[in-house]
Amino acid sequence: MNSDSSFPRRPIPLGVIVMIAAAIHAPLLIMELPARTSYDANFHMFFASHYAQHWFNPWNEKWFAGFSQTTYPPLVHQWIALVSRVIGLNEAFSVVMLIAVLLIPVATYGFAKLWVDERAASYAALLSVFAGTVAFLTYSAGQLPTMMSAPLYFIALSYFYRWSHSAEGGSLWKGVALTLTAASAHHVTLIFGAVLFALPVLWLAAMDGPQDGRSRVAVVARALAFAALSAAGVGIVLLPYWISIIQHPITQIPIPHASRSNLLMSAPIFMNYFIVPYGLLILAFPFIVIRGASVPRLRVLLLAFWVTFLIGLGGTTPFPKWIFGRAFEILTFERFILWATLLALPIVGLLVEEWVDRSGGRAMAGIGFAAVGTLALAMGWLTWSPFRPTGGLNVDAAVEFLNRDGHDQYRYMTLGFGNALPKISTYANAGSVDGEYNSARLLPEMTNYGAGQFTSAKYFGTAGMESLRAMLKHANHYGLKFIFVYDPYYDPLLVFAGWRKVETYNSGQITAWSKEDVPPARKIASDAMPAPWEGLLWGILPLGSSLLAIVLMVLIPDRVRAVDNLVTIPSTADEGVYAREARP
Amino acid sequence: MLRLTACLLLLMRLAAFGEVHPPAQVTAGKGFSISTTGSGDASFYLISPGHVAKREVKLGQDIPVDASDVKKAGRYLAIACGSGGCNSAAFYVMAAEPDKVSFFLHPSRVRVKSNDAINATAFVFDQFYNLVLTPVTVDFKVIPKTGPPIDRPIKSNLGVAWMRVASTPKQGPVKVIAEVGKASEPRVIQQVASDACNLRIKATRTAKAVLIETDPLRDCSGNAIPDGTIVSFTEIDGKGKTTVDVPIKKGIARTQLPVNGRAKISVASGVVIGNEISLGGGL
Amino acid sequence: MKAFLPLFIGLVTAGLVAMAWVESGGLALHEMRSAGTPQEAVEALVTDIQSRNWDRAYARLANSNDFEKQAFIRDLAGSSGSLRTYSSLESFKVWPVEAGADDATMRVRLNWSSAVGPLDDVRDLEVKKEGNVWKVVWPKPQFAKVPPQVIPVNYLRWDVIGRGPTDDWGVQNVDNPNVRITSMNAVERPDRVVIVGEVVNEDTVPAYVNVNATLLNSDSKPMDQEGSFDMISHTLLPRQVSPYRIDFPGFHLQQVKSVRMDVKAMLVPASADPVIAVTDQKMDKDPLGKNVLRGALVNQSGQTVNIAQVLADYYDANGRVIWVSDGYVDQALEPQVAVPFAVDVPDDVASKIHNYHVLVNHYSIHEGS
Amino acid sequence: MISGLSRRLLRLVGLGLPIALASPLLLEVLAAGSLPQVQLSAGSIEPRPIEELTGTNVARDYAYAWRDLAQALDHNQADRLDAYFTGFAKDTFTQRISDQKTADVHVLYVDHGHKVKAFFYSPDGGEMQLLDKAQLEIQVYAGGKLIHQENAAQDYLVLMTPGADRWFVRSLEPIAGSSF
Repeated sequence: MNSDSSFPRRPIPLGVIVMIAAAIHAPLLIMELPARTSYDANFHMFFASHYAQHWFNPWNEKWFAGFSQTTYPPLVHQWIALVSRVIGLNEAFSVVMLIAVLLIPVATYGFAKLWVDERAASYAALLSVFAGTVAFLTYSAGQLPTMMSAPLYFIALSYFYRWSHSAEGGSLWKGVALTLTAASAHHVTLIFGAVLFALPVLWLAAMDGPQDGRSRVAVVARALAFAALSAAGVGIVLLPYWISIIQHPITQIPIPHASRSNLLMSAPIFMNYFIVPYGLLILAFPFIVIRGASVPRLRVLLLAFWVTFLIGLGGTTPFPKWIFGRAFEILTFERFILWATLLALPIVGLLVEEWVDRSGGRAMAGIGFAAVGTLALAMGWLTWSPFRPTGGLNVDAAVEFLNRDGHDQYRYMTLGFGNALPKISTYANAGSVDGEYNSARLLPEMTNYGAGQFTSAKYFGTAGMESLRAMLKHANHYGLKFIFVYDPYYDPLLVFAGWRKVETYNSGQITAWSKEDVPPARKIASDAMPAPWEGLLWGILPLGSSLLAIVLMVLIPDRVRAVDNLVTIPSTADEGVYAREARP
Repeated sequence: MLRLTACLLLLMRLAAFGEVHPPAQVTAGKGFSISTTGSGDASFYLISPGHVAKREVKLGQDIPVDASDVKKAGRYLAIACGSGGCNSAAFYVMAAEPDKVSFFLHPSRVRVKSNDAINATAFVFDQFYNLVLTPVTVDFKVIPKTGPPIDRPIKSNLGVAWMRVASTPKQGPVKVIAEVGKASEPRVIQQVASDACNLRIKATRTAKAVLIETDPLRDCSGNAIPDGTIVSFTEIDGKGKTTVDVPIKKGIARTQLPVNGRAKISVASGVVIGNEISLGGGL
Repeated sequence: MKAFLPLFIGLVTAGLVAMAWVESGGLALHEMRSAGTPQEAVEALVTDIQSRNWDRAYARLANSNDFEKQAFIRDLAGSSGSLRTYSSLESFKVWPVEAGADDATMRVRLNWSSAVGPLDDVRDLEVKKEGNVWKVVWPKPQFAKVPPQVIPVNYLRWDVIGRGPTDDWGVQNVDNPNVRITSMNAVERPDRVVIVGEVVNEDTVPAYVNVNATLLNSDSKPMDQEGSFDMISHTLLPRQVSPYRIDFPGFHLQQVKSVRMDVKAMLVPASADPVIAVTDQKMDKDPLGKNVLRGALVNQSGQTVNIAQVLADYYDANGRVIWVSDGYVDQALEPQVAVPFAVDVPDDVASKIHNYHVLVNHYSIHEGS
Repeated sequence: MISGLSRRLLRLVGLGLPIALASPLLLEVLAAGSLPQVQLSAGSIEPRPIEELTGTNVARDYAYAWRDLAQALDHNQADRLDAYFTGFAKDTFTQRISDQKTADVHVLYVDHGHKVKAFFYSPDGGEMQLLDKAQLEIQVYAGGKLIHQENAAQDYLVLMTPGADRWFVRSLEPIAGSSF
């Protein structure tokens, strides 16, 4: 047991870590960087803008000639919608994203403390601030729901452990409320987390229980009760989602996604989905495996990391295809890198602790360099990446066009706008036949071709262009009169199909096209429209679960354990307890 | 006795509860007064198709109605609400004198010598854009570029008057005017040439090809076929068929066609077929 | 356990990665790059063309000394804003035609994804053995050169000033052009009903034209509505005739009681140029034995036409339109240069064709519409 | 500890909140009224006959126009006029709704049907005039209080013009019966 309590051999206070996270990420988010550099920020703001105007009506006419937002858990969008009432949409997105980013070290800290001692946990939490995957998902992918859901779920798991292990009633309610909140933010995290994160924690609680004089059966029974409560809660809170997914299971032809490909077959994709999100953590992989295998307590965590890591490699191994089957073609795998990182960090924290103890300042300098380098690489990739998004495109002229002279009586489409499409959709009154959310697409012109958005049709080759042709053929049916083009590649097709260039914006970068004989858009009948009661549930329960979680976290303080419970075995030990109940 | 007293009280109450008496018919844009009965304060509402006014009035006095309150023709409701309840009366506002005319002339381009091809429709309005429902005479004047003008006075029916007239044989602009009182709306339509008449081509050999051109293209009334009209040339020779759609420029359509040996060349414009020429003895 | 688990994780991970690499074609790619057979040589060349690795593709040619690399690139990647410049090679299939010890002929079908839809290109390539490696003899690219000359142009163009959205009712406007469907014929195909016919602009101004058709069932209720899309010339000059074709996939004629035709015509700005002659038209067979209508396009104006579409309608002995087919030309139409084209004709239609009419649609970058 | 009163209060809030939240939706559902009956005859129309499909569309769109007008005048929402009114008619009724708001008045039309006779259809198909004998129950409310009610057989002179996909009411003028 290490008796030296002088800096740096003490745990770094969590408050300091959160402050560091804020110091790094708050300026970048205040600059609204994700809105310009990320793929999905505009998408989430678009969803939020709908809730801001129609809180209890999840039927959104602005994409796909009408789709239901019950196909995507609403929590982060609803919070953005609420906050946007005060500070505007872009700013609200940044605020909610900042909260998610700040929750990451908090969650890492709590989760790591289940496995390792407090000091190693604090190192893990600090390193999470610099994790390439965090920067990648925040600034490049813009996956706010994943970013919000993962820390909430990891915090919930801390309470899951406490309840299962020690039967703390408060932990049960807080854990369940946080689980519901996490599911309301991103259901996929919860579904995979139940296996990848919760099972290892259950194993840990079941192992720790008898050593602390608790019955293993009771531990498992309590865990099952937690799971049952959570499952029932998630079933109710996200009921409209389950209804929509049962009514319209995803049967469309799979759409290619780079994260599903074999990363080794393309250098830019390998960079984007491996080097950048893992950064210099890659160098630690052998040590993670060796160290994780050497400590029995960490072996399950290591296995969970390994499985998650393998899944995160997408098509680089056949493993994800084996376990997901057809679902492999629907999932995207970058979020698994975040989860793998969070699962690895407790072991990394332990390694850091040992290196610092062994080499002092040199180790700290090296680790600091690696952490900053990882973050810098992820930020630099925003500029160097060949997959740079177009979210920062100025679309004001297109929005202005659609909102004048009755143009909003018709539907529109963009070509070559990439992820600037949701930005137009957010501010234009007119509806589009396109949209960025593949799972909500029901129009046969989209689902029958195995291509993604019309706006990016050319990147899907013949499938994309055939899908686009199918939609243009049915322009009159959908009232699709206006097309905005940011890529002249599409000009010939429009000319031959009967569209005419009517206006030019942004020094000729954007052109507006019109087809003369298109009648005004009419409502397209859909059986996917949620019932009014579903809209009510959707407007109340997900947000309600997050408010409940906040209230419970405030009203029921965590029980503080004395530090003297900490039991640390030297790292050379093969067996025995390593950091049992290392909790504050 | 008690019953009689009650009846008297009721009558007194009804007398105090004011009635409104507007004139049966009013002309748009002309102020007037509405007489009332009863006594006390009341709220007066004037509800019209395009306007609603509310003001506080004294019952028993005349209520002046401004000209600006009766601009729109149609049925008006005058309602007075006092302490005893509300009373109402309806009256009509009729359109004022004809002052404006909306004039539709179709088509904007018409082929020469076509019967009943020009359609003119005029809607007669007063100065407040109320349709004038009383019959009035609309004077349609047709003034071609050449030839005598035509004058057609037509009586309107419920605010609309219409007529048809044939186009003349000469192409060029035709002015049509609709007049109602002081209001006069001119419109211009174009008379354009009809199908080509006597479509003929001639061929001249050049070093590498044959230059084909039409005679100046005219319709059967002698009007020049407008530039831009497509003329289709077809040439059949030993290597197959060659076609080219050429627009008329400066009254003539011309093109160069490669010819391999003997060839047959024909011409068409729309549904009109022209002459055929053979080169090298034909096929 | 301490040593076993890391070893297990490491080996299984490596094994899984190797499996996926083989599955993704990594091994096949490696073998193909060695070009040990004619098949592999052509596949390797086309793979390099697909990934636009021109240096490596050029290096694989047996006759690279015969022409410059730029000519090779231009032959495949296109130039002058042609349709080929809007295309990427999506897939290909290679099969042998003739095989010898030191030379062979391979046929390759190239499937291009282009801005106007998929394009197929079938080529026969000669392959020669040089040492242990097979190399492709690429046909020497030929580019016609136009002699310097002056082409007089009497530029003819229509502009339109229409009624603005804020103008009041009753203000005179210009009427839409007078356009008429001159023929219509419903044709049964194995997988669809097809409506073919012709439409003419009878006016003195250019017209934007679109033809829509609605199939009505025995109760006169609409079953489906479709439009002519790119199977028509949308801009018709005065007296110009265009074929049109409207496809109804999944329907059969026996389900159809009648067809409601609807031609929309609008007044649009237009230009009378360029004039494109269609020369040497004749019915023929392609190398695969399919019926085609062949010919060449000659751009008679002085400016390049970047993309041309050939629309052909075919008449039977009674002068009735029995079929309409189209094809995009992947070369740009340089002034005065003949560019060949071929459009498919179904076998059962080919036997009934008595006459045909060809129209050329075009796209020029500088016009854009 | 929660007292009995507090518990009741909580229940009330628990019940009331969803109802309050649901009320806009319920109102919207109730507001989506049915279409008025419109019978169109065009036997004596001139100078151009009316095609069957055109007649059906005119009758349908005129019915929609009356539905929208009734809702607009009842709820004082001028934007409900956007779909089927244009020109003079739209301007006129928009002004009236603005005045109704100022005077705190709203008017409820209970529509009992329209017998419509089309009597003029311009040769180019650009204008159609109709005479409508409407059966209406008109209720005028001021400050939420009924101040006038009548069952009226009202005649209207209607001018309709075609748009991209529908016929618009361009003029809707109540006229005295003697005008027929």
